[in-house]
Amino acid sequence: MAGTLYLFAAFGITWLIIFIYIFSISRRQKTLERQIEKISKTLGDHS
Amino acid sequence: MDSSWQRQSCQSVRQSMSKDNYIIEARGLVKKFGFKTVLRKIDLSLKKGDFLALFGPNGAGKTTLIQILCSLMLPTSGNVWIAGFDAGYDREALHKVIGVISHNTFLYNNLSAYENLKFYGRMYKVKNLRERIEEVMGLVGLRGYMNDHVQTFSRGMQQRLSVARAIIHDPLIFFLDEPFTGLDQHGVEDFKQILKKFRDQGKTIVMTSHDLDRGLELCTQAAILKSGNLVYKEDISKIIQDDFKEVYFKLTGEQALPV
Amino acid sequence: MTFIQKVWAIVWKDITSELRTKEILLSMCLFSFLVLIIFNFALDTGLKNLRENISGILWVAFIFSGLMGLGRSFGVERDRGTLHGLLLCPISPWGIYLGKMIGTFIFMVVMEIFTLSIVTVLYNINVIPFLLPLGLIIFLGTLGFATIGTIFSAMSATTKARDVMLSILVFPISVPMIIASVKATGIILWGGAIQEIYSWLKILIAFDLVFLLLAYLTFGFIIEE
Amino acid sequence: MTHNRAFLKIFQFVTFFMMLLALYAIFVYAPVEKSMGIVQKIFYLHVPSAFLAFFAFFITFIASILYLYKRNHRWDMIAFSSAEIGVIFCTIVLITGPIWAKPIWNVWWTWDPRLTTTLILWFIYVVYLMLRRVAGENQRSTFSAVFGIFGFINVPITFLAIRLWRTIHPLVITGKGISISTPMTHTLIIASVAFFLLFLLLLINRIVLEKMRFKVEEIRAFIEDKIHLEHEKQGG
Repeated sequence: MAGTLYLFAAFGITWLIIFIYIFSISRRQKTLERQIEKISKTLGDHS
Repeated sequence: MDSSWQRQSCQSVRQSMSKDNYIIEARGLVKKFGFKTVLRKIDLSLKKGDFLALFGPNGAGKTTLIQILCSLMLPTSGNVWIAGFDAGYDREALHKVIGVISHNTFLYNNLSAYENLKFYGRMYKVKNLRERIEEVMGLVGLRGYMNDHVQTFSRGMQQRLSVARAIIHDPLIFFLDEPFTGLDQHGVEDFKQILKKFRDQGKTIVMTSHDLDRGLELCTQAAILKSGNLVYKEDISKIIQDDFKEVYFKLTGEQALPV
Repeated sequence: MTFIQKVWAIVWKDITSELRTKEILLSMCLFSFLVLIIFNFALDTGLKNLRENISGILWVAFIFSGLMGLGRSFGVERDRGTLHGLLLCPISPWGIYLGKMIGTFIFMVVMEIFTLSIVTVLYNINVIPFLLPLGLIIFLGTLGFATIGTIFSAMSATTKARDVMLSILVFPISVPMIIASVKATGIILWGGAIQEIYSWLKILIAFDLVFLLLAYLTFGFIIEE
Repeated sequence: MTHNRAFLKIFQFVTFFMMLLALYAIFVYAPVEKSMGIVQKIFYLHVPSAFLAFFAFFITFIASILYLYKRNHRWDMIAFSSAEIGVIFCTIVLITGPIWAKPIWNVWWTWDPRLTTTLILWFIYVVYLMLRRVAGENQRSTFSAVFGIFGFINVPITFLAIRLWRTIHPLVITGKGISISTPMTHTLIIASVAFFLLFLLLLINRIVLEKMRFKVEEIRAFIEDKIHLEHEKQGG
């Protein structure tokens, strides 16, 4: 059934976009957290 | 001094000066470019007739400070009053009483000397513009070059024309940002003469320079800016030239150049 | 009065400077000429479908050449270091904006008159009977384009990739102005009465007024650092 | 901080639950529409996304005005985050739209006012995001705020212009009216609420991320500054 294919495509693409976006946000968040950890470590070493 | 707006602005100057005697006053100036701090809590006050020479190594924030003082740039925090006008709000009135000369001449290359001055004179609403232009052209010694295009001028001539541009509205206060850049020995001597004239007329002047000798020769006060801090400010009468150099090199960590 | 004199001083300065070199005017006119020639081949405009396409071709030529003039408007001031000199003058940001905008507008109108005369010759269209309504459309359309273009010219003058940025900033915002101008010009060149384009003129006027007001409110923010 | 974290966790859970509920409603509860068939169910994705994209750009618009007025970088962060999420939802609208149109109208795209305006809206905010990349650090916030205001004000004028343009040409394709039944309305409401919660969750996370980035940059600049000053003191 062609209709189901279109429906599946629409939902699939929508969820794909949202998940990629969520993934990119969480990845950027992790990178920042790592940076903060690194900075506090360096500061701890100095004092 | 004969035009009406100037009398007006002089009056408002006097009014504001009755409260305090400072013609230039800056309090707690902080400037950040993005996350980079360029100026850190700078306080500066000058009385009428003062000539402040501002020294400092490259990147100390001299140009930024000058640009904030003449309200080309907004400080991140802090306030500036010039002749009683708040630089954050009264920009138009403030611009009428200041003249700015920098290594950049602000001149239009395709226009003649006369046309350049005519444009700036119109912007400042100068009365009797033609006579005034002839007068200032005479003052800077360019009387014969009225109709020559700026692009045919030498660097020294352009700088002199830039002086003519800056004095066309007879400002009370001058801001000079590295005015000696690109001038030959002859040009420097001429420019010094003009500066002396300003000083003797009682104009207030703030000048940045990294040339200690030339700066100290003219100024009444000297200050040193380092990494956005005003680390030294003293009256010229208390400064001995050689000592100042030592202080400067010690404060900034720069090496003295072999003479 | 003082304000108008100062704005005029800026316009006078730009025009005098431009008449010396004619850099901007010449390149704008040449470019629009080229657009006309290229579209002639690209669309193969025989006499049959000529009138349908000509208004579109005309406005593409206007807008692309206008973009060249816009790029120079603040770009030149910034490159030659005269922008600070202009900002130091005792005039409100709105005055500087108006001065630069009127200058661009005048250059564009000169280019448009040139383009129209070329079109008359090359595409064999007599514009003389439509001159009044056509003039009105071109006035309003060009005003709108110069209005938003001057703002974005000041913006893009300080960014990286200046020319590319200018066009991608200007085009999405100028869509309603382009649609209205092209359609109204088409109707007029088809011999339509002026009543038929009232709704288009309304859109053009609304566009001009709204963006002039926005420029008045926001230009001060753009030139401060 | 831990309090906020707990709140976010609960919020995340509620959103997830609502999303599942929406999926159930869309595929099980809502009946299949008669004239369009099963494809009509794209409607439950498409409409809430369109609404949220528009809402996101409206937030950008308001935050841009507030930024210019108050000069507080928080408003700039909100405007930026909202614009980015708006572009995401607008992209979803522009992709699901044609997928819906193809089987029903037999074309991927028509230049109808709503479609065209949405496309231009998408362009404007993609340019907004690009402007933030190329503008100098000192002017990024003001430039993007001004562009955010211009872009949003432009939308109604664009819509009017395109509608007028379309009505002059005969419409080749006319959309058939959808007969909506009550379960469909319920489904649309549930889907809208679920999407709205998702939108809020994304927005909050994006703003938190932007705040973190700001903090890190600030701390880094502070440390670099300290090192620089220390170095100078030793040298002098």
